[in-house]
Amino acid sequence: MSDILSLINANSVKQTIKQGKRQDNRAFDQIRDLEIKTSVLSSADGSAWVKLGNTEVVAGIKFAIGTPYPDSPDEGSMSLNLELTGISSPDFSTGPPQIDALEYGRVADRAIRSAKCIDFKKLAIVPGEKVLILFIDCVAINADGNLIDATELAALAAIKNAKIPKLNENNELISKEYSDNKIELLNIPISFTFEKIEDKIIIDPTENEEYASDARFSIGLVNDTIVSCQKSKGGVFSEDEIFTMIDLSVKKYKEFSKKIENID
Amino acid sequence: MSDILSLINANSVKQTIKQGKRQDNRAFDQIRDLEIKTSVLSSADGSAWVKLGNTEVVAGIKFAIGTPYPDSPDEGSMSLNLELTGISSPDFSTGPPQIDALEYGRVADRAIRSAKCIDFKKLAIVPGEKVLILFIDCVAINADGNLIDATELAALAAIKNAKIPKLNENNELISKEYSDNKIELLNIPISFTFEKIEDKIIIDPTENEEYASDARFSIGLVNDTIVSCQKSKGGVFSEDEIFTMIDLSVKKYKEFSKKIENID
Amino acid sequence: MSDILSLINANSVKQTIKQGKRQDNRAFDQIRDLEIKTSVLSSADGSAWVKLGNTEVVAGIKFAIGTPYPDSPDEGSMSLNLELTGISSPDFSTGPPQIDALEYGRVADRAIRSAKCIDFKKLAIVPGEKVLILFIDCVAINADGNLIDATELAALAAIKNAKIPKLNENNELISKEYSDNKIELLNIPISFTFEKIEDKIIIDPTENEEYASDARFSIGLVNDTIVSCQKSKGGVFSEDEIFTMIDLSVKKYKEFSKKIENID
Amino acid sequence: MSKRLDGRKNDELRPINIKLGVVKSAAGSCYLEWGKNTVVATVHGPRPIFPKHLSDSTKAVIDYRYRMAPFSVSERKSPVPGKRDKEISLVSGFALESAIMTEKFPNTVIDINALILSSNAGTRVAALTAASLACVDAGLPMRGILTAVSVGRANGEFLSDLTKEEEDAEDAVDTAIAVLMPQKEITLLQMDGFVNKEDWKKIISMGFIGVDKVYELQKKALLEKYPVNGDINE
Amino acid sequence: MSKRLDGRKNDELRPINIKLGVVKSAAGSCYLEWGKNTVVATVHGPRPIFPKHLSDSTKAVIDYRYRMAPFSVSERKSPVPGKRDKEISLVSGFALESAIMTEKFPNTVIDINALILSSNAGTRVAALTAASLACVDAGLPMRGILTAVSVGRANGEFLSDLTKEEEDAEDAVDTAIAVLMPQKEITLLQMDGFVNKEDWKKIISMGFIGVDKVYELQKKALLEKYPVNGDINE
Amino acid sequence: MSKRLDGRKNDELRPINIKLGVVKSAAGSCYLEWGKNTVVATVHGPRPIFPKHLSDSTKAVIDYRYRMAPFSVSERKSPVPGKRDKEISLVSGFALESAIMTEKFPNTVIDINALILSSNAGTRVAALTAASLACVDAGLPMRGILTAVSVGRANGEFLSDLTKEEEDAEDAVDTAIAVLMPQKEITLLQMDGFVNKEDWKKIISMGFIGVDKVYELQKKALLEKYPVNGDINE
Repeated sequence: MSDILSLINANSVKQTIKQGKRQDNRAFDQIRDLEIKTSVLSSADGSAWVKLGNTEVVAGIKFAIGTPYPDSPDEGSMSLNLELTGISSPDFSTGPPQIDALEYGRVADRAIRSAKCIDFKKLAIVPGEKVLILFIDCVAINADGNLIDATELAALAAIKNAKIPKLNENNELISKEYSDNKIELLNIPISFTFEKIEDKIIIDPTENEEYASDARFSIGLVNDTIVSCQKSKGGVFSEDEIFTMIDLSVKKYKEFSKKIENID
Repeated sequence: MSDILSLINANSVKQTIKQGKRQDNRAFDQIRDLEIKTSVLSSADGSAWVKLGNTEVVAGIKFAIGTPYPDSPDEGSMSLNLELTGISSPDFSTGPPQIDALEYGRVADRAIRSAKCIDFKKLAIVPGEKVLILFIDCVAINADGNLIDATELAALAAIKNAKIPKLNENNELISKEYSDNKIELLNIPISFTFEKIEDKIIIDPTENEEYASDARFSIGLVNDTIVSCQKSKGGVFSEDEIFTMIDLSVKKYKEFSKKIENID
Repeated sequence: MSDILSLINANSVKQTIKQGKRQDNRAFDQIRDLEIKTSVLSSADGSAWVKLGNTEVVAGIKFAIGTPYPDSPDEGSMSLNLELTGISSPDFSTGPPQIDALEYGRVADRAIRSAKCIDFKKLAIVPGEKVLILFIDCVAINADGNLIDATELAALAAIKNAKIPKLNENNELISKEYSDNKIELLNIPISFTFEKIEDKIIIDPTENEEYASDARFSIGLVNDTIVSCQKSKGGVFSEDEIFTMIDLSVKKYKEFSKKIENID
Repeated sequence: MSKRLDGRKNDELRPINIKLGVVKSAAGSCYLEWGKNTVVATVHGPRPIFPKHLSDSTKAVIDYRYRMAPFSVSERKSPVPGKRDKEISLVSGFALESAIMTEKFPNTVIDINALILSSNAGTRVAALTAASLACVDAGLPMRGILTAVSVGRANGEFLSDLTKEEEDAEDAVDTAIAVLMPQKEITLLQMDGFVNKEDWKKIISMGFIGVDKVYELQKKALLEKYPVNGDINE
Repeated sequence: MSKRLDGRKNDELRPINIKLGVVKSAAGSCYLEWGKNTVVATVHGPRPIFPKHLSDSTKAVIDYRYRMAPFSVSERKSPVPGKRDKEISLVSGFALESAIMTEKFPNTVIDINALILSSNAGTRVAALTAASLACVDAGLPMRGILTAVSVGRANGEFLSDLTKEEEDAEDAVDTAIAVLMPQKEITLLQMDGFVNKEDWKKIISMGFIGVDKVYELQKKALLEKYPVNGDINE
Repeated sequence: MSKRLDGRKNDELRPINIKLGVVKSAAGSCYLEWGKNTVVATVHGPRPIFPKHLSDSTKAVIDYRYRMAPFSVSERKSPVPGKRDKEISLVSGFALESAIMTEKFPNTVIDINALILSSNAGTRVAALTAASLACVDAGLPMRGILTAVSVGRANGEFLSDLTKEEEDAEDAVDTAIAVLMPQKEITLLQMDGFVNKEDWKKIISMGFIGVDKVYELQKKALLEKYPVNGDINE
């Protein structure tokens, strides 16, 4: 978006927020409609297409064979990567440093790691030598705000959907053949992202709301347990504001964790 | 070349073409003088210096030891690379994305692969473990148009000229010592490139003609067998035009394949 | 520094030099005060903080396990790297090609190699298979001129200060445990850098003097033995000027080599 | 009787499923399933170019990016575009340039992206077919619609719309063709193989027949979204 | 009695040593030792931005770079910044932006660099604490001082200023907090762990107590260099 | 009697073969064989610089690129320039700057490229010798001609124009010198070795003698192409 256009949009968002409203008529604490589809892609070992309002993120799983880290020889590993390409916004085809994608991806990644939702020991093949690496690649199809939460949901849904490939006698992957094992999600970390605009706090921002916002806060939860958080942008929060956002997130948790639980 | 200058040149080319002529007085279907010298470089395992009019491309061969691809364990491999550096044109010292070099190199590479002119099985050392990799590096010395055909000719001539290095008892290359084996060219793929300017089609364009052109077509032939083609640029061709270019190329084939055949 | 500012500063330096003076009142052949501190950092295997006037360079040593080069299977190796980051000058946060850092680092690196001051055979672990690699990383903290000499001194001081890590039974490094062996410096190469401003030659330039200078010359010495030199920048030197600089450097050598010798 | 593994006739295309306007924030977009290929294409712009010296004062620059998602292939692909991706982006971008009236938007860039989410041979033609529709969906003034198909030979048979297995045949001829419709002008043509001229002529003819079929599906998809316009050829 | 390996009480910080103005040519600078962490921070600018289209006509752009020297960690680190470095630089830069009156310098960039020379957990908060003082040393107009500390849990205890060993505990909760002082506004907050809300509230409270302590040391360092100004809060 | 493997006297250069104007489209060019070294140098420009803020309002920027073709060395070299290539390009570019009246072309860049096609020690001096002639061929106003040679020591002997084998001697001293002629001003001087001052003085003296020889060959090549100009020194 051009500088002028985004400035005009931001001002418009601020006016609306001041009047206690949002441009799409949501309540400040209201999350957009969420739709999760899985098994959407035939090439991936697991996949999910998440729509959060107009924001769309596709996640695909690929397993690969690798060597374990020296400090955890009997554990497989994971790599979560978010790509923001020109497909979702012209802003991303120009800017070379994909710093936003990097931050969003790392926040989603940290929530999954801290929640200890994957038993990486089950991804070992030959301890100390050969393990499975779980690649979770997420691609934004439409970047209309709150890519952190959409990425987190897409990643989890794709993991839940994934089938673990069969190995041949040399412990190599057999293409397109799957074992009966799936990745059991031991916990379901849900991410909730807030933005502060004109001293009001809203949940699940649109892209225009993000342009208008001074500060962002993302919290990762497992039920009422906090597993990760990230404050971003040049504005500030009070301690009270932080815990108000956490309380609201705890209330919303079940609604979203169930959507992941219900995935086959 | 500056934008203005290339625009002026392009217009001048178009005026000439409209009058049924070319700036260098060639017929539309006339290829520039071709000169091929081999064994021009002492460091390379094989080399060729091709002059096609003012366009000059040097190709050098280097063998290296590598591991075979998993799907062809008993075959060596090749890598053809074209470099367009500031040596041949100031345009290439500025532009970072060497997209032209990449396209030209890939078109030349594909013709050689599709023509199956190299028996890669003969480059195996220890099947499944060790093979010879044939590096064909091409460098444009003067970029006066039609780098695809010049690159293809230089690459083939350098392959024909190459000597296969001796190996020591550990199957490592011995520097500067060569076996009696050469690479036999089973087929000789020749590339012919055309440009469409003001609805006329010319063969073997100069750089100025390339600036003036709307569409490009390159065809790779082995006698009257088609092994590769590439249409490029924003203009269009009719089906008839395509096959007229192919017919002309077939007629010209022998003249050029002989020049490669005659290389020691 | 902005173009205009550096031009003004350069002119001011030139006026002063023409009058036979320097802005900091040093004689043309006078080196700034040198301060060397070692063991300044707890994470490095050896460290030194060098202040040469306002110029400050920190050098840190890290050992790593690697494989030897094929042509010296029974020798370890070293890698000297200078980083000029935004920490020392805003000029370095913008310009992407770190060409100055590369040149300065290579000049310092070459002096150490040519002086044969390290017995790389002592860094072998299993000849032909496993050796120690000596990483000498230098970071400019304040870039007020003459980074070559400051880097050379910091690198030497850090090497002298370094402790060689202990290895476990698998010949892996044990973190934070050191053997009794240190790296013996067989020779002490000292670098002296000169700049030519308005046909006068000065030693140990400040940043402003560097901006004003036409030509640079660096000489690496071990006593009165020349081990390396580098002429840089667009100006010229006569043969006499070169040897006058060498003679002056030879006279200054002991003063600086002693500072390295005295390090524990 | 068909000798093809998936039971198709030699000149039969795999099922194609097109949906326009799927990406709400883009100027134009298209979702396309073509056999086991899945592609999303979007169009953003025209917008001014930075830095300015990259702009063209006579027309819009087309910035087409064909990319494969890491999970779209058998073995995970690095997200960094390779040589093949760049070459396909280049020649496909030229094909789109021939279809768009770029002269109407001097000094701008039009960003066209096609992302392969799942692949099984023919991704470049699927991507172009989708991208062309995304351009129409974006309201860009067009000289025509770009329609693409792959044709070739495998196991001695001339085939439309080859699968990955057919592309890997010993005698495979692989041709990607994109045609500006309804003018029937060739604007992309890439081929690898080993085939005599007469046989390749047959293959190209199959290409034009395949293009006609795809064009019908494109028009149908457009009419679904833009019913009032009637036949877009008129 | 303390259960910490280094004998500290749970809410005790490691020794902090601050020195301002150490880098002569920088507009502002700060050398800071915090336990076994050593950091140098410098401020250069404001200066005009090139290329111009990256500038902001309403405020200065903060270009904060957190970097770790190759020798600052146990195993030599490549000098190329990794994902972690970039993320920390981003969110820490935002925190600094909240403290600096950037609106006073439109169309410029302020370069703030923090280089970790030696590390043992808590480098991002040490870097921010130093960078904030370097900004004051550079005479930048400030809304307040940025003060940062790490707090968390290890081996069942709530702790201030965790060491590397404590961060590696099975039950570790690792929280980095930066507060704009004296306003007590939270401007950086990053956390990884597994902790219920009540416990994390306790941890955050320890954070504010830790911040108070660091703030006193920051003020002391400032008053040493700028004694005439009296209490900088006034 | 010569102790050199190739039978040369100690102060004897390998055969040098120079041809000007070989690259038709360049402003100036030079092909040079020097023993087993083969180099092509071209000059393009002066031309305006983009982006503008890289230009110098007082003189032309010299953009010199020394590169080694992948096949020019014993083991295939990656086409990506390494540290050595960059350092040589930098100091050689400075040497060329001293020879060219850059002040006549403010705000422009002059692109000078030297490509090593085959190598056997002494490539940087061969490249500079060729590049300097390409500049004259391009009609650039020159303060003089740049002439370069390598000199040094191997196996106890002082030698001109060392081969790869000589450079690898245990006691090797390797000196590259470029001199602005006929002024005899030193404009490039790089050395690695271990040699006392008196011996190095002898080596430098050999350098000036070698430079004289190369200079004669340069003049001869220029007079061949530009016969009417008479002695270029006048």
